[in-house]
Amino acid sequence: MNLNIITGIIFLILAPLIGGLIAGADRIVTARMQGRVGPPLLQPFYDVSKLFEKETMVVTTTQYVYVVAYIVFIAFTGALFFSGGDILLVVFALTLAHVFLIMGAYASRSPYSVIGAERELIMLMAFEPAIILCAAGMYLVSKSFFVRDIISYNGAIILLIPGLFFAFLYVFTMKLRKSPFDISTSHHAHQELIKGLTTDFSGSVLGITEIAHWYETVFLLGFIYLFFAFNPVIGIIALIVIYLLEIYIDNVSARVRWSFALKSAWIITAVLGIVNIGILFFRWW
Amino acid sequence: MSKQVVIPFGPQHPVLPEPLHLDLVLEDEKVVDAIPTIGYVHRGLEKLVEKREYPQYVYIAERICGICSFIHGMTYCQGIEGIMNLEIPKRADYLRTIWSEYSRMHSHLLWLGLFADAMGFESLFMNAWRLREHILDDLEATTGGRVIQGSCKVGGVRRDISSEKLDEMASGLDSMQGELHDLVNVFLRDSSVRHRLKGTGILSKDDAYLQGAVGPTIRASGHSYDTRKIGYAAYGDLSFEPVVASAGDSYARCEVRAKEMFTSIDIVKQAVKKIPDGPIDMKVTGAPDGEYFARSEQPRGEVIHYIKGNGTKFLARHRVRTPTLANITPLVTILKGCELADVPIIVLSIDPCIGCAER
Amino acid sequence: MTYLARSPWVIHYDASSCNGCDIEVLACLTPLYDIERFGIINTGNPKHADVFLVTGSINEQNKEVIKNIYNQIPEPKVVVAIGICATSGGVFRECYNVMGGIDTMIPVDVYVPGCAARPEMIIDGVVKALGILEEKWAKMEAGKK
Amino acid sequence: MGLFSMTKMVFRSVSRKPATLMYPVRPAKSAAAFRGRILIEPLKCIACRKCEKSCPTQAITVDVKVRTWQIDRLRCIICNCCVEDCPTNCLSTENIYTNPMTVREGIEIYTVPPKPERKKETVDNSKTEE
Amino acid sequence: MELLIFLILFPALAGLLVLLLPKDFLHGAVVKCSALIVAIVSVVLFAAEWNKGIQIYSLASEPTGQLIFLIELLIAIFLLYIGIKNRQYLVIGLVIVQTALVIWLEMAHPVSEITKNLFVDELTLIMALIVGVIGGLIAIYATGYMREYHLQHKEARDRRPLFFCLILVFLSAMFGLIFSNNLVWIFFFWEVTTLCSFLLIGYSGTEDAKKNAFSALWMNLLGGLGFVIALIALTFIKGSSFELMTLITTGPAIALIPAVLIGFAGLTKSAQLPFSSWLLGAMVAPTPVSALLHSSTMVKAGVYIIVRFAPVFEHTYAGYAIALVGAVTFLIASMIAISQSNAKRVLAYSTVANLGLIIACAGIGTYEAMWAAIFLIIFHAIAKSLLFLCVGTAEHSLNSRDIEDMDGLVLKMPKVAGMILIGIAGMFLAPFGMLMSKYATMRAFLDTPGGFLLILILAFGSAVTVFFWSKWMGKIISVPPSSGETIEKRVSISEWAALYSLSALTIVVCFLIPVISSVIVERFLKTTYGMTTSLPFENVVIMILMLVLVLILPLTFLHYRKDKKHTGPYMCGRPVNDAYAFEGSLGIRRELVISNYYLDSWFGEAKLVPVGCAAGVVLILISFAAMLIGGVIL
Amino acid sequence: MIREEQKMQDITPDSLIRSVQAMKDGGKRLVQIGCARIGDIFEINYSFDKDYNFENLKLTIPSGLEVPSVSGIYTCAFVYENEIHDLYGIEITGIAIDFKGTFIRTSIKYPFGVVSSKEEDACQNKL
Ligand code: SF4
Ligand code: SF4
Ligand code: SF4
Ligand code: SF4
Ligand code: SF4
Ligand code: SF4
Ligand code: SF4
Ligand code: SF4
Repeated sequence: MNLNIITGIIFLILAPLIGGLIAGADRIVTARMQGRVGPPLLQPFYDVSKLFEKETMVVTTTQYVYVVAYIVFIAFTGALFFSGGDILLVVFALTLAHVFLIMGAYASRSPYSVIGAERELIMLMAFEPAIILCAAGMYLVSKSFFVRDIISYNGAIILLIPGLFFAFLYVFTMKLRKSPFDISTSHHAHQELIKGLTTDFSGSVLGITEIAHWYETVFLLGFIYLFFAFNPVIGIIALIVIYLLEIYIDNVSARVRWSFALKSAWIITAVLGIVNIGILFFRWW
Repeated sequence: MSKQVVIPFGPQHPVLPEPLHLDLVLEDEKVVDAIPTIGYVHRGLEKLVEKREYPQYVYIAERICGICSFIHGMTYCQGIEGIMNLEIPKRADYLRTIWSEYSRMHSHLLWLGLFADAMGFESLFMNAWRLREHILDDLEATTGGRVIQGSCKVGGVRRDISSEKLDEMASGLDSMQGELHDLVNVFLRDSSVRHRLKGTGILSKDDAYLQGAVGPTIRASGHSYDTRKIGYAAYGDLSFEPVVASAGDSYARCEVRAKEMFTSIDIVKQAVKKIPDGPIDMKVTGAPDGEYFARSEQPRGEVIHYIKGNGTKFLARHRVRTPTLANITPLVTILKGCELADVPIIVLSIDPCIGCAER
Repeated sequence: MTYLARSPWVIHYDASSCNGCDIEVLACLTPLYDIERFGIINTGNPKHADVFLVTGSINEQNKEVIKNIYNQIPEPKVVVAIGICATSGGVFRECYNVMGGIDTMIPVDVYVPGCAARPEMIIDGVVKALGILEEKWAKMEAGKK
Repeated sequence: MGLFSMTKMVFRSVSRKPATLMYPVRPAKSAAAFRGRILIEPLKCIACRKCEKSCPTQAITVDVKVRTWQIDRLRCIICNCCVEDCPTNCLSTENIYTNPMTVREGIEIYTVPPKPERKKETVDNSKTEE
Repeated sequence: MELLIFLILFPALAGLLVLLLPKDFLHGAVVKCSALIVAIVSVVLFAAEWNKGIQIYSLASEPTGQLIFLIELLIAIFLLYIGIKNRQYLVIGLVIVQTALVIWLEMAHPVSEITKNLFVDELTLIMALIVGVIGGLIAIYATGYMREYHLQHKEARDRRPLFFCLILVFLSAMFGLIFSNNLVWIFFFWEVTTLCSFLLIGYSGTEDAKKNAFSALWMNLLGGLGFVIALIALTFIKGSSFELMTLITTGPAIALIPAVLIGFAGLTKSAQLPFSSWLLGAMVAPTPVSALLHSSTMVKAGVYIIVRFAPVFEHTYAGYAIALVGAVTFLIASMIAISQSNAKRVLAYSTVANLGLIIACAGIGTYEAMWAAIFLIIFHAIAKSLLFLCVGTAEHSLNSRDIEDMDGLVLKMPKVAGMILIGIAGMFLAPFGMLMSKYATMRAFLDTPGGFLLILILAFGSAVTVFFWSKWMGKIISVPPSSGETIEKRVSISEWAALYSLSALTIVVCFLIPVISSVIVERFLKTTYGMTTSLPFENVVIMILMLVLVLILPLTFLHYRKDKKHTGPYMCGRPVNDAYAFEGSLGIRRELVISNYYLDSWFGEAKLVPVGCAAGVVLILISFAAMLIGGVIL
Repeated sequence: MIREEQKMQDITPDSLIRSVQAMKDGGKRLVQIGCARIGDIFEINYSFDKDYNFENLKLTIPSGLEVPSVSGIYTCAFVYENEIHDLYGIEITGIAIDFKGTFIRTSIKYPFGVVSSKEEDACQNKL
């Protein structure tokens, strides 16, 4: 076994902290873009701490189990990723985690949760091809599915699979639940689904979902970092720029309909995927 | 096995600022049927005319609603004045006009904000409401109330605006115009906004007329119907053209409202120029006897105050037909066949105000 | 130590208000007042909320709704009645369909006067409610032990 | 047509200071004309009950016998009618508002001067005051 | 060899016994016993042969060959009779052409010199296990199921002896198909499966059943025609052989033409586009039939034969075209599955899709692809049979096979619901088997030059798969308002036995992936390709870790059960009663109805089937063209 | 302020449908339907408008009389008719979308149909 368990464990400990700070910074920057002052940097931590102090109301206890499974597998996903594991397995684990979250919403059998769950599934459907193709692209470049090999590939992956990178960036917004793709649930803006997926979560269940989201954000940023792994400085700068870009896009666009989200994500992924993967294939053979 | 979904939408719903409920029947996300129910805000205030003397009732009439509060108060007063055949001072008419237009601007900005919120465009909402605070500041400075102005009374108005303040207001509006343009630009040009609005909730020209739509809702379907053209208050003296669009979709309704704000600015500026000096109110004695339908143009459209007096201080009947009530039928029509995600947009696109619809 | 006061999430319901107070509640969210500075988010969902802001008075049709929303807010929670309609029924007190202030239906913790209540008054009211929220939490914790 | 038409406003917001007023760190903005609450100078009141009658919400109760003037802050809609109708101008509107309260106690009672012995004096008094 | 012959003959004989037994006498017991025996013998066979590599057995073909020819003629006459009686001209035509060709083949080129008629290798063993164990379990299940079936379906004539007989004969035919080395024999068994499936689909005798039975028949006959032509081609091609194992090793230059033609037969049998409609139509049959057709027999015969020829397809354009047929079928069938609410149809489309994936692997034909294909076959057979049987059981209790009616099945039928969840998870979730196989598929595609389009299709197809499975899971676990009594009591013991075994298999086999891989599959690859592959070791560890996690997590339920406050769902503040009915407009009390999304306007059958069929036809024609160019001209 | 010219015309229940149809044929828009209770009789006003010309049909009926719905002519009449039914208790027959008394739910049934609230409670100072 060549897994670097240490980095995995470091991820497990640090990711919520970093994720929370990113969320806090995100909220401040968003507020500034709207001409407001915004909350303190540590606000996300206050929020989550509060949620754990509150009474937890459930429609059915099974909700709890699903949400716990969600965070366990999100953390697992990230840990596997950061310990250099197999990127396809990482993607599979991510899907598994999301399926658990979706089950949590389904379990309540409440109209808005269930519609949120359906939409989350649609979003998952829009998201999956892009990330799978990215993994495939990285494999074609580095000849390995293992993150540790991809990261030590000494060439600019981004230059070889820019198309896939863009496709991933497109669906990244969906995962961050930001406008224009905050379709299944959203952090801020009001939507026709109340809070969609998380409508019937409360107290600690919601708190867990939130922490899981931080894990996920850090993991996804890690994934993006892979594209820039040839140079850590450029990598970090790229991450910051990309995140700011996401906030900016969040603030300059209206929410789209699910149909548009799915269609556009698929078309972009398919077109860029064909071109980019095609080029890679013919470079090698 | 039907693949239909039947869900409650409202009364408590974050995108509906006011309680209205719809039973939505969906197929996937397509709305097959939407049946509304109102009554969550019904207070029964029309019946208070039996307990309040007609001059006092102005304050109730104002609180039919806090958004176009002023216009409700004014229309009520016009109704009483109509029955009693009062010719109120010209300056009062002008002041009423100015405040009406301020109400309209404040209301439209508020609506634009909520509309943006319904599209999930949070920062646009924030910006619209930030601009709206300018209007509110002026309203507060001149009437003493941000949303409930309380500056109208039977026979005139209760407060005057000094000429310096009037000029200041006009120039304030001028300087606001730039930012307003930027804001409106987003609503009318941004591709993500257009993607949501174009073709959503189309109300045909005939439907709009026969189903009794009013205000921006009918104007967006190609009818140039604007009650201000009757010429109440000082509108007869001022020149303006109703804003009309023809597409009949949510985008057209948004466009009409957005452009109307500039008309309002223009009207205010004309009024500030033309306003005559003189008294702002007159003494009213006696009690109304007779009936009258007072009509005026609210931000949401034509409002009708039907007033029937019986010669006592207490009116026999006061009834308000608010624009929202008239727009409910078109709303139900255009909701059918839309997407769930469009429900808030379409509902908001007629700018429903349940407060006054139910009184 | 509780974080409740640092992250009070609100839900707003328009009982039968005239909109005057509603729009002032909404105005609190906007740049000029920006209550997100205090960690306040308007969740629009009772299950996520800590503070229940009600404007307008109780009437025949919304009484059940208010109760339902109140019951779906997890403990500890506070109710803030905003505007004189919500505190006493206001101008519409005598209307046939108005049953009075919010406290005729659910316990109210803070009364904010005004018609319409100004955003500043609403902020004051919510801040006042936070103290009560903390007290309630302390009591809840004590109850657990 | 425009992708991201909002850009201009967003960058303007970022480059400027936030519009936030920072209440309560800094005091609230409010116009001089703002109707915050009704103020009485009890000494001037003659308990004529004019305000009570003009009040659309019955917020004011004047007890002529016990000589009290009472207002319910949780009823008053600050419409200004009482101020306008008071013959002695003892009422006014301040631009400070009533604070929120945790118990429903909006009633404030003021004692007003006793009724003068002779009617005439009162009239004289008020005249001199004017 | 005795075991092989036993497996081929015993089920058929047991079937005949059932048919001949007096009415209602011991049918169930006989079927159960013989199914059990078949299962046990196939395990014994496995135990005896697993480490022996390829074993080819000589068996004089003469008497058997003539018997086979005779039966073939009888079948043809029977089909002709049925066809004429029901005016199925297409069927009549196909039968006539096919029989003529067979007779011509038999007369002009007697192939009696072949002696190496039976064989066993690792792939055969795996198939035998699938047919024997899963098929046996399905047969056992069927005994309980059919009793209930006839109670509920009064319109169907009770011909249970015939039914069981056919099922058992079916198993025989499958064994024959996989054990035969003689292509003529394979063709014979091939036709027997066609016949059995035709009769089983038409079992209930309703108009609908008949119609679908005939459409299954003509499509499979069309495939059979391809098979015959392949046989005829063999007689013309120099250096070719009627022995399967010999033919395969001759390489594409010689074997490509028969491979593509037999591959075409395989495509029809495994219901690839444009031939997928027969399998969908087959849903009218009682559920055990569906389970049998979908998991261990019929369609598996189709993919089996293509997988057999995979080495021939490696690096050929024809193979690539066949792989694309599979891939396109995978994508389109998965998409259509989204729009289906009938549980059996969802399963059917998912079968079509997964077979497509297997065929895509086989068409690619590299050793990595083969690894993936074999595991796909294994896991698909287990999970799919489990799902079909669960749906059958649920259907009898709910009187509906609609997914929407499975709302809250966890409370109504907790055990069955749990098994469905295991089955579904087995179909698409990491760390269960199907997904691990997909992992291998992915790698295989990436490592071959032809994989370019396949990888894209796979990426999209997987995403779509997640959607329709998850929403089904969601439906099952969403808790209905009134948690009534469970209604599981009526389920018979034989049904439970099959269900429990299959659920256990689904999980256990996941743990066994490394073992199966090293013990069987890698040996097979080694002998076929001289190269082998497996999952990276650490991935296996991770996978098992995840599996353990998934199995442990539900236990946290016990911990969370206490002191949580329960409330109703969020209903926009509207008062709701216990049954989730709310105060609606017009004074009506409305039931809350929640249903899944079907996105009909995107993924509806009406929209996608024509597209898929067109693509299928084009690709098949391309494969023929490539075959001709590659095999005849070059 | 100008006082609008408003045409008022009295009609009877029999001529209601005919007159309303005539309005529609004349291309007029239904502005509102409202009701007032004067003593024991109800006045129902049907208002129309075309090009800012306001016209009103006034139907006077004693209590207890049923009124036919005009929602067959103008769909949007259903809003007003339901409202009149809920507030006054006047039976209106054949409303296109009949809420059956649930359009506006009130704590007192038919608040405008019963005696005025002034007569009913003397105290205005209640909480
Ligand atoms: S239309 Fe709306 S804003 Fe205007 S008075 Fe009515 S409720 Fe208020
Ligand atoms: S009598 Fe008084 S308390 Fe009763 S409903 Fe009427 S106004 Fe309200
Ligand atoms: S208190 Fe005044 S402003 Fe607020 S809702 Fe009541 S009437 Fe409207
Ligand atoms: S409140 Fe008292 S003084 Fe005023 S009108 Fe009523 S009874 Fe008369
Ligand atoms: S301001 Fe108005 S409501 Fe308040 S006490 Fe005076 S008259 Fe009454
Ligand atoms: S406050 Fe003024 S109006 Fe009221 S009782 Fe005193 S003197 Fe009279
Ligand atoms: S004050 Fe109270 S007790 Fe006295 S009459 Fe009024 S309601 Fe009745
Ligand atoms: S308000 Fe005072 S005077 Fe009027 S009824 Fe009540 S107690 Fe009597």
